[in-house]
Amino acid sequence: MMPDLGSYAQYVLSSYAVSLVLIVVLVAMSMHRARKVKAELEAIEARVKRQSGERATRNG
Amino acid sequence: MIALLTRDMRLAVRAGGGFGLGLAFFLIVVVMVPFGVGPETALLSRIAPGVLWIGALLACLLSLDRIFALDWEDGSLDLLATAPLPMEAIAVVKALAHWLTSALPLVLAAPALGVLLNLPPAGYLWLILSLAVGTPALSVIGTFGAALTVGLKRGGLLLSLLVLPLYVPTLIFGAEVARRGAEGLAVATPLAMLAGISAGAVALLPFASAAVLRINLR
Amino acid sequence: MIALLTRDMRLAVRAGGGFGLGLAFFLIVVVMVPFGVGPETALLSRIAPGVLWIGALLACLLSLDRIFALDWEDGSLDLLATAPLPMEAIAVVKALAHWLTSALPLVLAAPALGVLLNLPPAGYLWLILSLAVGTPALSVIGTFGAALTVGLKRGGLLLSLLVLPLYVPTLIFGAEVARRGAEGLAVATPLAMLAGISAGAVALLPFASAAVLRINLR
Amino acid sequence: MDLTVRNLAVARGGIPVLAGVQFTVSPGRALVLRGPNGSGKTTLLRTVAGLQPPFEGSVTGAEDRIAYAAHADGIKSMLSVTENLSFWARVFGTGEIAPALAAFDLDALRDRLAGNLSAGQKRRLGLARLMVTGRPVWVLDEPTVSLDAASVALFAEAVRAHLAQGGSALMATHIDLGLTEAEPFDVTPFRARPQLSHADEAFL
Amino acid sequence: MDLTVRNLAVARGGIPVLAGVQFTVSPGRALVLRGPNGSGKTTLLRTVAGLQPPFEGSVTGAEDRIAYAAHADGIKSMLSVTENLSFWARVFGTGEIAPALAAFDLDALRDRLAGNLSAGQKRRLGLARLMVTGRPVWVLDEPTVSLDAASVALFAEAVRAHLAQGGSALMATHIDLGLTEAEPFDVTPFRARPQLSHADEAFL
Amino acid sequence: MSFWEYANPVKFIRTTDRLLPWLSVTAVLCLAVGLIWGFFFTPDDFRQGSTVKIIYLHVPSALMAINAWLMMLVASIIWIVRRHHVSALAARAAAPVGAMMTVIALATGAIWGQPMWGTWWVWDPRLTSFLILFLFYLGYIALWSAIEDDDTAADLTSILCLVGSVFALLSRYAVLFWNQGLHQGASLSLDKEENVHDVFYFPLLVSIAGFVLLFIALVFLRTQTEIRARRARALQARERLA
Ligand code: HEM
Ligand SMILES: Nc1ncnc2c1ncn2[C@@H]1O[C@H](COP(=O)(O)OP(=O)(O)OP(=O)(O)O)[C@@H](O)[C@H]1O
Ligand SMILES: Nc1ncnc2c1ncn2[C@@H]1O[C@H](COP(=O)(O)OP(=O)(O)OP(=O)(O)O)[C@@H](O)[C@H]1O
Ligand SMILES: [Mg+2]
Ligand SMILES: [Mg+2]
Repeated sequence: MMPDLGSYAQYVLSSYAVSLVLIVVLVAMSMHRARKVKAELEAIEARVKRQSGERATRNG
Repeated sequence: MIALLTRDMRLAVRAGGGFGLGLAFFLIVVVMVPFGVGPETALLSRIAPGVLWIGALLACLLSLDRIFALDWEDGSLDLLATAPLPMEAIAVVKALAHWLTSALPLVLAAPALGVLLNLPPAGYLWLILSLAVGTPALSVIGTFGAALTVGLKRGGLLLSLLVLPLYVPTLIFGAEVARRGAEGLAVATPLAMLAGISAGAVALLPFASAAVLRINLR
Repeated sequence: MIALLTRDMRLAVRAGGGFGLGLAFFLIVVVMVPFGVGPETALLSRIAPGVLWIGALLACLLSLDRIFALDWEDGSLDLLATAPLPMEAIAVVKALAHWLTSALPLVLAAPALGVLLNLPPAGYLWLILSLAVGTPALSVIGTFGAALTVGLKRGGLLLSLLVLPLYVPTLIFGAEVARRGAEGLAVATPLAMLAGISAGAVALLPFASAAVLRINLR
Repeated sequence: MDLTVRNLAVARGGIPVLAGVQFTVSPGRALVLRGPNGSGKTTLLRTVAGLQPPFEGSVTGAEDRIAYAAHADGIKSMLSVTENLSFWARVFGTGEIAPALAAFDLDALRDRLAGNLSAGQKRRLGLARLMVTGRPVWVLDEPTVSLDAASVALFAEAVRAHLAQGGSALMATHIDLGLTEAEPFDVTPFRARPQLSHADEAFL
Repeated sequence: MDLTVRNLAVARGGIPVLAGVQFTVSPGRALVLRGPNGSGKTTLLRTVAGLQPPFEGSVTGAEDRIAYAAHADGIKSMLSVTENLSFWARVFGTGEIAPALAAFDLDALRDRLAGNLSAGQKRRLGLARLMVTGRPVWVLDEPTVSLDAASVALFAEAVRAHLAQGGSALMATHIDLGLTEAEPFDVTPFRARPQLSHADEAFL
Repeated sequence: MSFWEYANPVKFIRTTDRLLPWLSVTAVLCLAVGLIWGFFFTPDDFRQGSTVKIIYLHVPSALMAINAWLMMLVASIIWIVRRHHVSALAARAAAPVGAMMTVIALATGAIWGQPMWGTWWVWDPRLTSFLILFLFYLGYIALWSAIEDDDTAADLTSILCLVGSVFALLSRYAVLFWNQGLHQGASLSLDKEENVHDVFYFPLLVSIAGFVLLFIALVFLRTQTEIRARRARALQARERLA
């Protein structure tokens, strides 16, 4: 399965490892923050909707 | 405009930020180099032009944050903005004051420090010339950076981070002139490039600085 | 004391003066050197340990002025002086906060920058070790300098002037360790000296800083 | 020429704090803004002085006619009192600083470094600057902070003289200035209804 | 324990500005310094707070008992209101910031960055700091600058509560604080006669 | 319907929400195919041996590092000229992605340099320009994060981006003048005689496509995040005001 990388194996493998790790980290960070912010926003939106609903019933 | 220039120069002298300090910093950086890299004369004289340029650049850099920050903190900048002076003029005068108080002394002192690093004799003329041509660019670029970071509390380090990459072309051509000069090679091309960069920066960047100042003040 | 430390770290991070910027400055100084002295690998790798030490020292230096100046300007320092904290504790905490936010990141990043300057492989360990041992001295000496110049408007440049000579012994031994390490020579003596300087500075200078602060506040 | 503010809304940190403000200050008149802390007086004055753009509405008659004095009064502590003043006099192209020094009783302090003044003396210097600008509209934010009674009287006198010469003044203050001819203007009724900046609204 | 000032002379820039000052502030009492601009109130307060040495005379009962508040109130604009307050609470080893927030009506502003407060709000935060120090003697330099009438009343209330708990206060101000129980103390009669510092006299 | 409709944040979120799954799936697919093909099923180069496999990471990331900056430049200009908030936020979102691409290019290049040139780093013009580009990214990100007010930050960073681009170009020429280096020329251009051999070429193209798609997907995602964060701030502000 593994191709014969010869004496350069460590270089090829490490560059693949480094790049993939960096990409995965960036993607993970982006997705994590995206989820967090989305959840926060939804919480706020729900609260705002509830409050404006309350205000409407109180006033109306 | 002249009023602003005189005031800035006077303040630089009074507040002890004037001619002396930048110079002293330059001196110290240059003196540190042999401590850091070891005392061999041949090695030092090879790196001398570069070290002198880098030292001058760092000394310039360190005095950038006072260009606008002090005026911002005590409210003078707001008052200047409502004064009958175009923002561009303010940017130009500030850059000029910086050049006169911080950069010009470096240019004049560089040869003396060249001696400390065994700069080859052929190098002195070109060192001074390259610094004289290059430092105006350093001042206007620095003013732009200072305008960008005005109002950020202690933007000093951020300022360096923003400004240093912008300094790269000036440094490369400037040091190249000095180095080639010291080695007795032809310097016409890099000198022309250096002059071009300087002229371009002086002509255009004040507008960018003024725009950025306006944004920061609002 | 812990309250002060946490506050200072938090401020360093918030005000954008934290870990990142000193590091970025270090990186940039190191990158500038080849532009100044030319790209030959052999030359660069010879001056690498010295350049790295000088770069780390300058990056430390640039963040010194925020140690006390901000607290002075907004009156916090007066208030801290009347608080139930000995002035010595304040000096120690300030130095520690400076070391954590400014110096430690430099130590950790130095090897990566060593690559850029082709530092010989044998040098990495000694570079890190010498920086780790030496930077505490830089922080306490710097705190002393910052205490000396607190209250002088924009004492930044003056501060550099006062502090740099005090940094010389640390620099000499530190760079010597790194250089000998890179060349594969024995490093025991300079390392011991460096450790001695560091230990002495950390043990004694806070008292000097506290005394100086008391004088400056009155 | 009148300073006219029409349907002005002003914002701080992107959020409007006052809206629908309307007033006119004619030559020879003074308007004193009143309102509790945080009601938006500083923000309003900065907008009128052109230091920040209006959120809505317009300010006319302000262009290049305003001398602004705020909490921070732009005094350089390393310059003497006369040097501070004559700098501003030169920037605004007027020559004479002697009347300003006299009006704020600064003659005895002429050569003192501004950094060595007491809080009230510093403020007097900041106010003296207004007189050397030669500008007709004074926009002042809490001008009498730190001033003792005698200095407040000097200030009132200076404003009165300025108004008599056809100038006008717009100021915010919490304490009584002893300026009987000034009309009060309470900003409290103009508190902006909860509203976001236009930029923020794009995100709703 | 009383705060006692005996035959005190204070100097600024090496030159004495006040001399022969005598007063005692007992627990439960407040003293309000009055005097024209430049008469030396700030200098006197700094000396009492131990920030500068007396020129002559002595201050007793001040050691580690003083909470000082000056023109600059040591507020970090990059920290929120609660962060600012709880920092000082921790430094002084007292835990509770809630009463201080309540007393100066800062609850609504808890999480606002201090840099985004209006001038008066900032000052309220500076004053709230006094309450978290737990110190018995408050030394205040023009505490009500920029405060509106309502906030001045809050401040007076806070001082009154502090006095009722056996604390004491020493403050300088130009305006009326509405603190009926405070004794006024005019510093004008104590203006120092022209005199050199002892150090200078050594050269005569 | 004009293109500028997408400058409306809501519209942008809605559209990208629909696109994102497809984009990310194809991105992952392309990356996987390109890299696996490149790693497992290409022969070694006769000069570079197996190290040639690094090309599938190095070249795409290097390309994207530059293109990300160009994208930020365009977005900045759009913000300055037309003041569409989404473009400012997109520029902000792209910066860390671009910086990461630069780091990947630098890292893979450095690792490649060790066997090929016997050193991790030489001050070759191409490499040096990349390092400078990285510094520009750092400055840009630092400035963004240092300013609180969103619009001010957008204004300042776009001007920095404009000025920075000019100076980045200047640096490129300066660096070329300063040192003629070792690095490979651009051999990807189709009209050149000496081109990379087909066996290497096709997986490389797939991998490049993967990086491009990944970049777009990430920028979309991050822009969405910025928009949402901004919207959350706006709602909170409105709540506080109410
Ligand atoms: C840190 C170091 C390096 C950096 C920053 C770097 C940067 C770049 C860049 C920007 C490109 C894209 C050029 C273009 O298509 O216009 C590129 C392509 C390339 N690089 Fe590097 N490089 C580095 C090290 C190396 C090393 C050590 C090698 C191998 C000896 C190498 C081999 C290549 C090859 C073969 C290409 C493809 C050239 C082409 O066909 O376009 N690079 N590199
Ligand atoms: N970023 C922000 N978000 C929300 N509100 C803010 C922000 N920055 C400032 N504010 C509020 O804007 C209001 C306007 O402040 P301004 O300084 O104009 O008040 P002022 O009338 O001058 O008060 P003072 O009398 O205390 O000086 C204040 O209530 C302040 O808290
Ligand atoms: N270097 C100096 N030489 C001479 N006099 C000085 C010097 N520095 C300050 N002074 C004077 O010392 C006096 C004391 O100032 P201080 O700040 O204590 O006054 P204050 O009573 O607090 O006034 P204010 O009500 O204006 O705040 C002032 O008259 C000031 O001008
Ligand atoms: Mg106000
Ligand atoms: Mg005072």
